[in-house]
Amino acid sequence: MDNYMSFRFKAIAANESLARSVVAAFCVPSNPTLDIINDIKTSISEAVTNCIVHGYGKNTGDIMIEAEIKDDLFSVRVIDYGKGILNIDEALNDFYTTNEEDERSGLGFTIMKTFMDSLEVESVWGAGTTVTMTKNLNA
Amino acid sequence: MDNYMSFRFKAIAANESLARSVVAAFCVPSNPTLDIINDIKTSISEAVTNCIVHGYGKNTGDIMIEAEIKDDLFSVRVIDYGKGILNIDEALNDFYTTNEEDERSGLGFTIMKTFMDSLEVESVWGAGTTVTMTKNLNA
Amino acid sequence: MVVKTKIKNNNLCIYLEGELDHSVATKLRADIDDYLDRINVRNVVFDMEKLSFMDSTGIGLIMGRYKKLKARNIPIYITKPNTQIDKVLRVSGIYKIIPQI
Amino acid sequence: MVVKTKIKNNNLCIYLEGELDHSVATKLRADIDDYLDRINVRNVVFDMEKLSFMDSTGIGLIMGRYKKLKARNIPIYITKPNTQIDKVLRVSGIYKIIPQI
Ligand SMILES: Nc1ncnc2c1ncn2[C@@H]1O[C@H](COP(=O)(O)OP(=O)(O)O)[C@@H](O)[C@H]1O
Ligand SMILES: Nc1ncnc2c1ncn2[C@@H]1O[C@H](COP(=O)(O)OP(=O)(O)O)[C@@H](O)[C@H]1O
Repeated sequence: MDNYMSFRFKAIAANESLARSVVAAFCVPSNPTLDIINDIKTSISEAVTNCIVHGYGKNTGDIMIEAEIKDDLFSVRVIDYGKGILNIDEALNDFYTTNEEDERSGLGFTIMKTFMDSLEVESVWGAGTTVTMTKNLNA
Repeated sequence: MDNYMSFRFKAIAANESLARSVVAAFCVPSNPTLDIINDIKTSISEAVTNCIVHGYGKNTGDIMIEAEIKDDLFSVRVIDYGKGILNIDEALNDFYTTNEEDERSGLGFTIMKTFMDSLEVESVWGAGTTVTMTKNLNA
Repeated sequence: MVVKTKIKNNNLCIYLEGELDHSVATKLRADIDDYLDRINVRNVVFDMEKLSFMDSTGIGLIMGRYKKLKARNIPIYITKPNTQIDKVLRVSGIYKIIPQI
Repeated sequence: MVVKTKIKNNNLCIYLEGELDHSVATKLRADIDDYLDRINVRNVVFDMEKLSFMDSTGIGLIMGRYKKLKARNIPIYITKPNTQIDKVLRVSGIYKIIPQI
Protein backbone atom coordinates (compact mmCIF):
# COMPACT_ATOMS: atom_id res chain seq x y z
CA MET A 1 0.00 0.00 0.00
CA ASP A 2 1.57 3.31 -1.09
CA ASN A 3 1.50 5.89 1.64
CA TYR A 4 3.09 9.13 2.83
CA MET A 5 3.26 11.27 5.93
CA SER A 6 5.09 14.22 7.35
CA PHE A 7 5.71 14.68 11.02
CA ARG A 8 6.96 17.93 12.53
CA PHE A 9 7.81 18.27 16.22
CA LYS A 10 9.76 20.15 18.84
CA ALA A 11 13.48 19.34 18.86
CA ILE A 12 13.73 18.02 22.40
CA ALA A 13 15.33 14.80 23.58
CA ALA A 14 12.03 13.49 24.93
CA ASN A 15 10.73 13.32 21.33
CA GLU A 16 13.44 10.89 20.16
CA SER A 17 11.39 7.86 21.13
CA LEU A 18 8.22 9.46 19.74
CA ALA A 19 9.93 9.86 16.36
CA ARG A 20 11.04 6.22 16.39
CA SER A 21 7.52 5.04 17.25
CA VAL A 22 5.82 7.16 14.62
CA VAL A 23 8.10 5.99 11.83
CA ALA A 24 7.82 2.36 12.94
CA ALA A 25 4.00 2.60 13.06
CA PHE A 26 4.08 4.09 9.56
CA CYS A 27 6.08 1.13 8.20
CA VAL A 28 4.34 -1.74 10.02
CA PRO A 29 1.36 -2.10 7.59
CA SER A 30 3.85 -3.05 4.85
CA ASN A 31 4.72 -6.08 6.95
CA PRO A 32 8.50 -5.74 7.16
CA THR A 33 10.50 -8.12 9.37
CA LEU A 34 11.27 -7.02 12.91
CA ASP A 35 14.93 -6.68 11.89
CA ILE A 36 14.03 -4.20 9.17
CA ILE A 37 11.82 -2.20 11.54
CA ASN A 38 14.67 -2.13 14.05
CA ASP A 39 17.18 -0.96 11.44
CA ILE A 40 14.82 1.89 10.57
CA LYS A 41 14.11 2.79 14.21
CA THR A 42 17.82 2.88 14.99
CA SER A 43 18.60 5.06 11.96
CA ILE A 44 15.76 7.49 12.76
CA SER A 45 17.05 7.68 16.32
CA GLU A 46 20.52 8.61 15.05
CA ALA A 47 19.25 11.22 12.61
CA VAL A 48 16.85 12.86 15.08
CA THR A 49 19.44 12.87 17.86
CA ASN A 50 21.87 14.61 15.50
CA CYS A 51 19.32 17.36 14.81
CA ILE A 52 18.87 17.94 18.54
CA VAL A 53 22.50 17.60 19.65
CA HIS A 54 24.37 19.10 16.70
CA GLY A 55 21.78 20.98 14.65
CA TYR A 56 20.23 22.93 17.53
CA GLY A 57 22.53 22.34 20.51
CA LYS A 58 21.45 24.83 23.18
CA ASN A 59 18.88 26.40 20.81
CA THR A 60 15.38 25.17 20.09
CA GLY A 61 13.61 24.57 16.82
CA ASP A 62 11.60 22.03 14.86
CA ILE A 63 12.45 18.71 13.29
CA MET A 64 10.56 17.54 10.22
CA ILE A 65 10.32 13.90 9.15
CA GLU A 66 8.93 13.31 5.67
CA ALA A 67 8.35 9.68 4.79
CA GLU A 68 6.95 7.76 1.87
CA ILE A 69 6.31 4.14 0.95
CA LYS A 70 6.11 3.28 -2.73
CA ASP A 71 6.18 -0.30 -4.00
CA ASP A 72 7.73 -1.46 -0.70
CA LEU A 73 10.47 1.17 -0.91
CA PHE A 74 10.56 3.28 2.23
CA SER A 75 12.20 6.68 1.90
CA VAL A 76 12.55 9.23 4.64
CA ARG A 77 13.99 12.71 5.07
CA VAL A 78 14.96 14.00 8.50
CA ILE A 79 15.29 17.77 8.38
CA ASP A 80 16.46 20.41 10.84
CA TYR A 81 16.75 24.16 10.42
CA GLY A 82 19.76 24.50 12.70
CA LYS A 83 23.51 25.02 12.44
CA GLY A 84 24.28 22.94 9.37
CA ILE A 85 27.42 20.95 8.55
CA LEU A 86 30.48 22.66 7.03
CA ASN A 87 32.31 19.59 5.77
CA ILE A 88 29.95 16.70 5.07
CA ASP A 89 32.67 14.28 3.88
CA GLU A 90 34.47 14.68 7.17
CA ALA A 91 31.22 14.34 9.17
CA LEU A 92 30.49 11.02 7.46
CA ASN A 93 33.76 9.46 8.65
CA ASP A 94 33.54 6.67 11.24
CA PHE A 95 34.25 7.99 14.76
CA TYR A 96 34.28 11.62 13.64
CA THR A 97 32.46 13.79 16.16
CA THR A 98 32.50 17.46 17.11
CA ASN A 99 31.05 16.64 20.50
CA GLU A 100 33.56 14.45 22.30
CA GLU A 101 32.88 16.10 25.69
CA ASP A 102 29.33 14.70 25.57
CA GLU A 103 30.74 11.23 24.83
CA ARG A 104 29.21 11.12 21.33
CA SER A 105 30.73 8.12 19.54
CA GLY A 106 30.96 9.58 16.05
CA LEU A 107 29.09 6.52 14.76
CA GLY A 108 25.66 7.98 13.98
CA PHE A 109 26.23 8.29 10.24
CA THR A 110 28.08 4.95 10.21
CA ILE A 111 25.01 3.25 11.65
CA MET A 112 22.63 5.00 9.22
CA LYS A 113 24.88 3.97 6.30
CA THR A 114 25.10 0.35 7.48
CA PHE A 115 21.47 -0.12 8.54
CA MET A 116 19.75 1.55 5.58
CA ASP A 117 20.02 0.86 1.84
CA SER A 118 21.06 4.42 1.04
CA LEU A 119 22.06 7.61 2.87
CA GLU A 120 22.42 11.10 1.51
CA VAL A 121 23.30 14.24 3.49
CA GLU A 122 22.65 17.78 2.32
CA SER A 123 23.37 20.82 4.44
CA VAL A 124 23.52 24.57 4.23
CA TRP A 125 25.83 26.11 6.80
CA GLY A 126 23.70 28.22 9.12
CA ALA A 127 20.41 27.02 7.64
CA GLY A 128 20.09 23.32 8.44
CA THR A 129 20.62 19.75 7.39
CA THR A 130 18.58 17.17 5.47
CA VAL A 131 19.37 13.48 5.80
CA THR A 132 17.68 11.25 3.21
CA MET A 133 17.58 7.49 3.66
CA THR A 134 15.87 4.63 1.87
CA LYS A 135 15.22 0.99 2.68
CA ASN A 136 13.38 -1.80 0.97
CA LEU A 137 10.73 -3.03 3.40
CA ASN A 138 10.50 -6.49 1.90
CA ALA A 139 14.03 -7.31 0.80
CA MET B 1 6.66 18.83 29.68
CA ASP B 2 5.26 21.25 27.09
CA ASN B 3 5.37 19.86 23.60
CA TYR B 4 3.89 20.20 20.13
CA MET B 5 3.72 18.26 16.89
CA SER B 6 1.97 18.28 13.57
CA PHE B 7 1.27 15.16 11.57
CA ARG B 8 0.11 15.21 7.97
CA PHE B 9 -0.82 12.03 6.12
CA LYS B 10 -2.76 10.51 3.24
CA ALA B 11 -6.51 10.31 3.88
CA ILE B 12 -6.90 6.54 3.60
CA ALA B 13 -8.66 4.18 5.98
CA ALA B 14 -5.43 2.29 6.69
CA ASN B 15 -4.06 5.43 8.39
CA GLU B 16 -6.82 5.60 11.01
CA SER B 17 -4.93 3.34 13.41
CA LEU B 18 -1.66 5.17 12.61
CA ALA B 19 -3.27 8.47 13.61
CA ARG B 20 -4.52 6.96 16.87
CA SER B 21 -1.07 5.55 17.69
CA VAL B 22 0.77 8.77 16.90
CA VAL B 23 -1.48 10.91 19.08
CA ALA B 24 -1.36 8.36 21.91
CA ALA B 25 2.45 8.21 21.73
CA PHE B 26 2.53 12.00 21.86
CA CYS B 27 0.43 12.09 25.06
CA VAL B 28 2.04 9.17 26.95
CA PRO B 29 5.05 11.10 28.34
CA SER B 30 2.58 13.30 30.29
CA ASN B 31 1.54 10.15 32.16
CA PRO B 32 -2.23 10.26 31.66
CA THR B 33 -4.35 7.34 32.86
CA LEU B 34 -5.17 4.62 30.36
CA ASP B 35 -8.81 5.81 30.38
CA ILE B 36 -7.73 9.29 29.30
CA ILE B 37 -5.51 7.89 26.55
CA ASN B 38 -8.41 5.74 25.34
CA ASP B 39 -10.81 8.70 25.32
CA ILE B 40 -8.31 10.59 23.16
CA LYS B 41 -7.67 7.64 20.83
CA THR B 42 -11.39 7.11 20.33
CA SER B 43 -12.02 10.79 19.60
CA ILE B 44 -9.10 10.97 17.14
CA SER B 45 -10.46 7.87 15.44
CA GLU B 46 -13.87 9.55 15.04
CA ALA B 47 -12.44 12.81 13.72
CA VAL B 48 -10.03 11.15 11.27
CA THR B 49 -12.69 8.73 10.02
CA ASN B 50 -14.98 11.70 9.37
CA CYS B 51 -12.31 13.39 7.23
CA ILE B 52 -11.95 10.21 5.15
CA VAL B 53 -15.62 9.20 4.91
CA HIS B 54 -17.34 12.59 4.74
CA GLY B 55 -14.64 15.15 3.94
CA TYR B 56 -13.08 13.28 1.00
CA GLY B 57 -15.47 10.41 0.24
CA LYS B 58 -14.35 8.99 -3.10
CA ASN B 59 -11.68 11.69 -3.48
CA THR B 60 -8.21 11.69 -1.98
CA GLY B 61 -6.38 14.33 0.00
CA ASP B 62 -4.43 14.98 3.15
CA ILE B 63 -5.36 15.06 6.80
CA MET B 64 -3.44 17.28 9.21
CA ILE B 65 -3.31 16.71 12.96
CA GLU B 66 -1.86 19.57 14.99
CA ALA B 67 -1.41 18.84 18.67
CA GLU B 68 0.00 20.64 21.65
CA ILE B 69 0.50 19.94 25.34
CA LYS B 70 0.78 22.91 27.69
CA ASP B 71 0.60 22.55 31.47
CA ASP B 72 -1.08 19.16 31.10
CA LEU B 73 -3.72 20.54 28.74
CA PHE B 74 -3.81 18.58 25.50
CA SER B 75 -5.29 20.36 22.50
CA VAL B 76 -5.60 18.94 19.03
CA ARG B 77 -6.92 20.07 15.67
CA VAL B 78 -7.92 17.54 13.02
CA ILE B 79 -8.11 19.23 9.64
CA ASP B 80 -9.23 18.14 6.18
CA TYR B 81 -9.38 20.10 2.95
CA GLY B 82 -12.45 18.31 1.62
CA LYS B 83 -16.12 18.92 1.15
CA GLY B 84 -16.92 20.86 4.32
CA ILE B 85 -20.12 20.90 6.40
CA LEU B 86 -23.06 23.11 5.40
CA ASN B 87 -24.98 23.04 8.67
CA ILE B 88 -22.72 22.38 11.64
CA ASP B 89 -25.49 22.54 14.27
CA GLU B 90 -27.35 19.81 12.46
CA ALA B 91 -24.18 17.72 12.05
CA LEU B 92 -23.55 17.86 15.78
CA ASN B 93 -26.90 16.24 16.64
CA ASP B 94 -26.85 12.72 18.07
CA PHE B 95 -27.60 10.10 15.39
CA TYR B 96 -27.46 12.65 12.55
CA THR B 97 -25.62 11.19 9.57
CA THR B 98 -25.55 11.86 5.84
CA ASN B 99 -24.22 8.40 5.20
CA GLU B 100 -26.85 5.93 6.38
CA GLU B 101 -26.19 3.53 3.47
CA ASP B 102 -22.69 2.90 4.89
CA GLU B 103 -24.21 2.19 8.31
CA ARG B 104 -22.63 5.25 9.92
CA SER B 105 -24.20 5.68 13.34
CA GLY B 106 -24.29 9.47 13.48
CA LEU B 107 -22.49 9.29 16.84
CA GLY B 108 -19.01 10.48 15.91
CA PHE B 109 -19.46 14.01 17.21
CA THR B 110 -21.44 12.71 20.19
CA ILE B 111 -18.46 10.59 21.21
CA MET B 112 -15.97 13.42 20.70
CA LYS B 113 -18.17 15.73 22.81
CA THR B 114 -18.56 13.15 25.58
CA PHE B 115 -14.99 11.86 25.66
CA MET B 116 -13.14 15.17 25.43
CA ASP B 117 -13.34 18.30 27.62
CA SER B 118 -14.22 20.54 24.69
CA LEU B 119 -15.14 20.25 21.01
CA GLU B 120 -15.32 22.97 18.39
CA VAL B 121 -16.12 22.50 14.70
CA GLU B 122 -15.30 25.03 11.99
CA SER B 123 -15.97 24.41 8.33
CA VAL B 124 -15.96 26.17 4.99
CA TRP B 125 -18.28 24.56 2.47
CA GLY B 126 -16.12 23.25 -0.35
CA ALA B 127 -12.87 23.98 1.45
CA GLY B 128 -12.70 21.68 4.46
CA THR B 129 -13.33 21.16 8.13
CA THR B 130 -11.34 21.74 11.32
CA VAL B 131 -12.28 19.94 14.53
CA THR B 132 -10.62 21.29 17.68
CA MET B 133 -10.68 19.30 20.90
CA THR B 134 -9.03 19.68 24.30
CA LYS B 135 -8.55 17.40 27.26
CA ASN B 136 -6.79 17.72 30.57
CA LEU B 137 -4.23 14.90 30.72
CA ASN B 138 -4.11 14.80 34.50
CA ALA B 139 -7.63 15.60 35.61
CA MET C 1 -9.35 -7.79 11.94
CA VAL C 2 -10.09 -11.44 12.65
CA VAL C 3 -13.55 -12.90 13.22
CA LYS C 4 -14.31 -16.40 14.44
CA THR C 5 -17.66 -18.06 15.06
CA LYS C 6 -19.00 -20.96 17.11
CA ILE C 7 -22.47 -22.47 17.39
CA LYS C 8 -23.48 -24.15 20.66
CA ASN C 9 -27.03 -25.18 21.66
CA ASN C 10 -28.44 -23.23 18.74
CA ASN C 11 -26.71 -20.03 19.89
CA LEU C 12 -24.24 -18.33 17.54
CA CYS C 13 -21.24 -16.65 19.07
CA ILE C 14 -19.26 -14.19 16.92
CA TYR C 15 -15.80 -13.56 18.34
CA LEU C 16 -14.35 -10.18 17.30
CA GLU C 17 -10.57 -9.79 17.48
CA GLY C 18 -8.28 -6.79 17.00
CA GLU C 19 -9.41 -3.24 16.23
CA LEU C 20 -12.83 -2.44 14.81
CA ASP C 21 -12.72 0.84 12.93
CA HIS C 22 -13.85 2.11 9.53
CA SER C 23 -10.83 0.56 7.79
CA VAL C 24 -12.09 -2.98 8.44
CA ALA C 25 -15.86 -2.40 8.56
CA THR C 26 -16.84 -3.16 4.95
CA LYS C 27 -15.13 -6.52 4.84
CA LEU C 28 -16.21 -7.44 8.35
CA ARG C 29 -19.84 -6.65 7.58
CA ALA C 30 -19.74 -8.72 4.40
CA ASP C 31 -18.15 -11.66 6.20
CA ILE C 32 -20.68 -11.61 9.02
CA ASP C 33 -23.71 -11.15 6.74
CA ASP C 34 -22.54 -13.87 4.40
CA TYR C 35 -22.40 -16.19 7.38
CA LEU C 36 -25.69 -15.07 8.97
CA ASP C 37 -27.54 -15.54 5.68
CA ARG C 38 -26.56 -19.18 5.57
CA ILE C 39 -27.53 -20.27 9.07
CA ASN C 40 -30.47 -20.29 11.42
CA VAL C 41 -29.97 -19.88 15.15
CA ARG C 42 -31.89 -18.80 18.21
CA ASN C 43 -29.57 -16.07 19.55
CA VAL C 44 -26.51 -14.20 18.34
CA VAL C 45 -23.80 -13.05 20.77
CA PHE C 46 -20.96 -10.68 19.90
CA ASP C 47 -18.03 -11.74 22.07
CA MET C 48 -15.63 -8.80 22.44
CA GLU C 49 -13.10 -10.30 24.82
CA LYS C 50 -10.32 -10.05 22.21
CA LEU C 51 -11.46 -6.79 20.64
CA SER C 52 -8.92 -4.18 21.72
CA PHE C 53 -10.50 -1.07 20.21
CA MET C 54 -13.81 0.02 18.73
CA ASP C 55 -15.20 3.40 17.70
CA SER C 56 -18.66 4.48 16.48
CA THR C 57 -18.15 2.48 13.28
CA GLY C 58 -18.70 -0.56 15.46
CA ILE C 59 -22.00 0.86 16.72
CA GLY C 60 -23.18 1.23 13.13
CA LEU C 61 -22.09 -2.30 12.35
CA ILE C 62 -23.81 -3.87 15.37
CA MET C 63 -26.97 -1.81 14.79
CA GLY C 64 -27.03 -2.99 11.17
CA ARG C 65 -26.86 -6.65 12.21
CA TYR C 66 -29.49 -5.98 14.89
CA LYS C 67 -31.93 -4.70 12.27
CA LYS C 68 -31.30 -7.60 9.91
CA LEU C 69 -31.74 -10.18 12.65
CA LYS C 70 -34.74 -8.48 14.21
CA ALA C 71 -36.58 -9.05 10.92
CA ARG C 72 -35.87 -12.74 11.48
CA ASN C 73 -36.82 -12.53 15.16
CA ILE C 74 -33.32 -13.37 16.36
CA PRO C 75 -32.22 -11.32 19.38
CA ILE C 76 -28.58 -10.27 19.74
CA TYR C 77 -26.34 -9.71 22.76
CA ILE C 78 -22.94 -8.27 23.56
CA THR C 79 -20.43 -9.83 25.94
CA LYS C 80 -17.03 -8.94 27.44
CA PRO C 81 -16.33 -5.46 26.01
CA ASN C 82 -13.22 -3.80 27.51
CA THR C 83 -13.49 -0.45 29.32
CA GLN C 84 -12.91 1.68 26.20
CA ILE C 85 -15.48 -0.24 24.14
CA ASP C 86 -17.99 -0.37 26.99
CA LYS C 87 -17.82 3.42 27.19
CA VAL C 88 -18.53 3.75 23.46
CA LEU C 89 -21.43 1.29 23.78
CA ARG C 90 -22.88 3.13 26.77
CA VAL C 91 -22.71 6.55 25.11
CA SER C 92 -24.51 5.12 22.08
CA GLY C 93 -27.45 3.88 24.16
CA ILE C 94 -27.24 0.56 22.34
CA TYR C 95 -27.54 -1.49 25.54
CA LYS C 96 -31.23 -0.55 25.66
CA ILE C 97 -31.92 -2.82 22.68
CA ILE C 98 -28.85 -5.07 22.71
CA PRO C 99 -28.21 -6.19 26.29
CA GLN C 100 -24.79 -6.98 27.64
CA ILE C 101 -24.61 -10.49 29.09
CA MET D 1 15.38 4.36 31.98
CA VAL D 2 15.97 2.18 35.02
CA VAL D 3 19.35 0.91 36.18
CA LYS D 4 19.94 -1.69 38.90
CA THR D 5 23.20 -3.09 40.21
CA LYS D 6 24.37 -6.20 42.01
CA ILE D 7 27.78 -7.22 43.36
CA LYS D 8 28.63 -10.92 43.56
CA ASN D 9 32.10 -12.40 44.16
CA ASN D 10 33.66 -9.00 43.66
CA ASN D 11 32.03 -8.62 40.21
CA LEU D 12 29.70 -5.70 39.60
CA CYS D 13 26.74 -6.28 37.34
CA ILE D 14 24.93 -3.21 35.95
CA TYR D 15 21.44 -4.10 34.71
CA LEU D 16 20.16 -1.70 32.04
CA GLU D 17 16.40 -1.55 31.51
CA GLY D 18 14.25 0.25 28.92
CA GLU D 19 15.54 2.36 26.04
CA LEU D 20 19.03 3.85 26.00
CA ASP D 21 19.09 6.94 23.81
CA HIS D 22 20.36 10.51 24.12
CA SER D 23 17.32 11.54 26.18
CA VAL D 24 18.42 9.44 29.15
CA ALA D 25 22.20 9.43 28.67
CA THR D 26 23.24 12.35 30.88
CA LYS D 27 21.40 11.11 33.95
CA LEU D 28 22.36 7.49 33.34
CA ARG D 29 26.02 8.38 33.03
CA ALA D 30 25.91 10.43 36.24
CA ASP D 31 24.16 7.61 38.12
CA ILE D 32 26.64 4.98 36.96
CA ASP D 33 29.73 7.12 37.57
CA ASP D 34 28.51 8.15 40.99
CA TYR D 35 28.20 4.48 41.86
CA LEU D 36 31.48 3.38 40.26
CA ASP D 37 33.40 6.10 42.11
CA ARG D 38 32.28 4.71 45.44
CA ILE D 39 33.11 1.05 45.01
CA ASN D 40 36.00 -1.21 44.12
CA VAL D 41 35.40 -4.42 42.17
CA ARG D 42 37.31 -6.81 39.93
CA ASN D 43 35.07 -6.79 36.85
CA VAL D 44 32.11 -4.80 35.57
CA VAL D 45 29.41 -6.42 33.45
CA PHE D 46 26.69 -4.52 31.57
CA ASP D 47 23.65 -6.82 31.55
CA MET D 48 21.36 -5.84 28.66
CA GLU D 49 18.71 -8.53 28.98
CA LYS D 50 16.01 -5.95 29.76
CA LEU D 51 17.34 -3.21 27.48
CA SER D 52 14.87 -2.99 24.59
CA PHE D 53 16.60 -0.39 22.44
CA MET D 54 20.01 1.28 22.14
CA ASP D 55 21.56 3.58 19.55
CA SER D 56 25.07 5.00 19.18
CA THR D 57 24.55 7.09 22.30
CA GLY D 58 24.93 3.80 24.17
CA ILE D 59 28.25 3.13 22.44
CA GLY D 60 29.54 6.50 23.65
CA LEU D 61 28.33 5.78 27.15
CA ILE D 62 29.92 2.32 27.36
CA MET D 63 33.17 3.58 25.81
CA GLY D 64 33.26 6.36 28.39
CA ARG D 65 32.92 3.89 31.28
CA TYR D 66 35.51 1.63 29.61
CA LYS D 67 38.06 4.46 29.62
CA LYS D 68 37.38 5.42 33.23
CA LEU D 69 37.63 1.83 34.44
CA LYS D 70 40.67 1.01 32.30
CA ALA D 71 42.55 3.69 34.26
CA ARG D 72 41.69 1.67 37.38
CA ASN D 73 42.57 -1.62 35.66
CA ILE D 74 39.00 -2.95 35.84
CA PRO D 75 37.90 -4.77 32.66
CA ILE D 76 34.32 -4.50 31.46
CA TYR D 77 32.01 -6.92 29.65
CA ILE D 78 28.66 -6.93 27.90
CA THR D 79 26.05 -9.64 28.25
CA LYS D 80 22.64 -10.49 26.74
CA PRO D 81 22.12 -7.72 24.15
CA ASN D 82 19.05 -8.26 21.95
CA THR D 83 19.40 -8.51 18.15
CA GLN D 84 18.99 -4.78 17.50
CA ILE D 85 21.52 -3.81 20.17
CA ASP D 86 23.96 -6.55 19.15
CA LYS D 87 23.93 -5.13 15.63
CA VAL D 88 24.74 -1.63 16.91
CA LEU D 89 27.54 -3.07 19.08
CA ARG D 90 28.97 -5.09 16.21
CA VAL D 91 28.99 -2.14 13.78
CA SER D 92 30.80 -0.06 16.40
CA GLY D 93 33.65 -2.57 16.73
CA ILE D 94 33.35 -2.30 20.51
CA TYR D 95 33.49 -6.07 21.04
CA LYS D 96 37.23 -5.93 20.24
CA ILE D 97 37.88 -4.22 23.57
CA ILE D 98 34.72 -5.06 25.51
CA PRO D 99 33.94 -8.75 25.02
CA GLN D 100 30.46 -10.18 25.07
CA ILE D 101 30.10 -12.94 27.66
N1 LIG E 1 21.90 17.56 11.92
C1 LIG E 1 23.17 17.98 12.09
N2 LIG E 1 23.47 19.30 12.21
C2 LIG E 1 24.74 19.72 12.37
N3 LIG E 1 25.81 18.89 12.42
C3 LIG E 1 25.60 17.56 12.30
C4 LIG E 1 24.28 17.03 12.13
N4 LIG E 1 24.38 15.70 12.03
C5 LIG E 1 25.68 15.40 12.14
N5 LIG E 1 26.43 16.51 12.29
C6 LIG E 1 27.92 16.59 12.42
O1 LIG E 1 28.47 15.36 11.97
C7 LIG E 1 29.25 14.75 13.01
C8 LIG E 1 29.17 13.24 12.92
O2 LIG E 1 27.84 12.79 13.20
P1 LIG E 1 27.59 11.28 13.69
O3 LIG E 1 28.31 10.35 12.77
O4 LIG E 1 26.13 11.10 13.83
O5 LIG E 1 28.33 11.18 15.10
P2 LIG E 1 27.97 11.85 16.52
O6 LIG E 1 26.53 12.25 16.53
O7 LIG E 1 28.27 10.76 17.49
O8 LIG E 1 28.87 13.04 16.67
C9 LIG E 1 28.69 15.34 14.29
O9 LIG E 1 29.63 15.28 15.36
C10 LIG E 1 28.38 16.78 13.86
O10 LIG E 1 29.54 17.57 13.83
N1 LIG F 1 -14.82 16.16 8.19
C1 LIG F 1 -16.09 16.24 7.73
N2 LIG F 1 -16.32 16.70 6.47
C2 LIG F 1 -17.59 16.79 5.98
N3 LIG F 1 -18.69 16.43 6.69
C3 LIG F 1 -18.52 15.98 7.95
C4 LIG F 1 -17.25 15.86 8.53
N4 LIG F 1 -17.39 15.38 9.78
C5 LIG F 1 -18.70 15.22 9.97
N5 LIG F 1 -19.40 15.57 8.88
C6 LIG F 1 -20.89 15.57 8.72
O1 LIG F 1 -21.45 15.49 10.02
C7 LIG F 1 -22.28 14.31 10.12
C8 LIG F 1 -22.27 13.76 11.52
O2 LIG F 1 -20.98 13.27 11.85
P1 LIG F 1 -20.79 12.18 13.00
O3 LIG F 1 -21.50 12.65 14.21
O4 LIG F 1 -19.34 11.92 13.15
O5 LIG F 1 -21.55 10.89 12.48
P2 LIG F 1 -21.21 9.86 11.30
O6 LIG F 1 -19.76 9.95 10.95
O7 LIG F 1 -21.58 8.54 11.84
O8 LIG F 1 -22.08 10.26 10.13
C9 LIG F 1 -21.76 13.38 9.04
O9 LIG F 1 -22.70 12.44 8.63
C10 LIG F 1 -21.37 14.35 7.94
O10 LIG F 1 -22.49 14.77 7.18
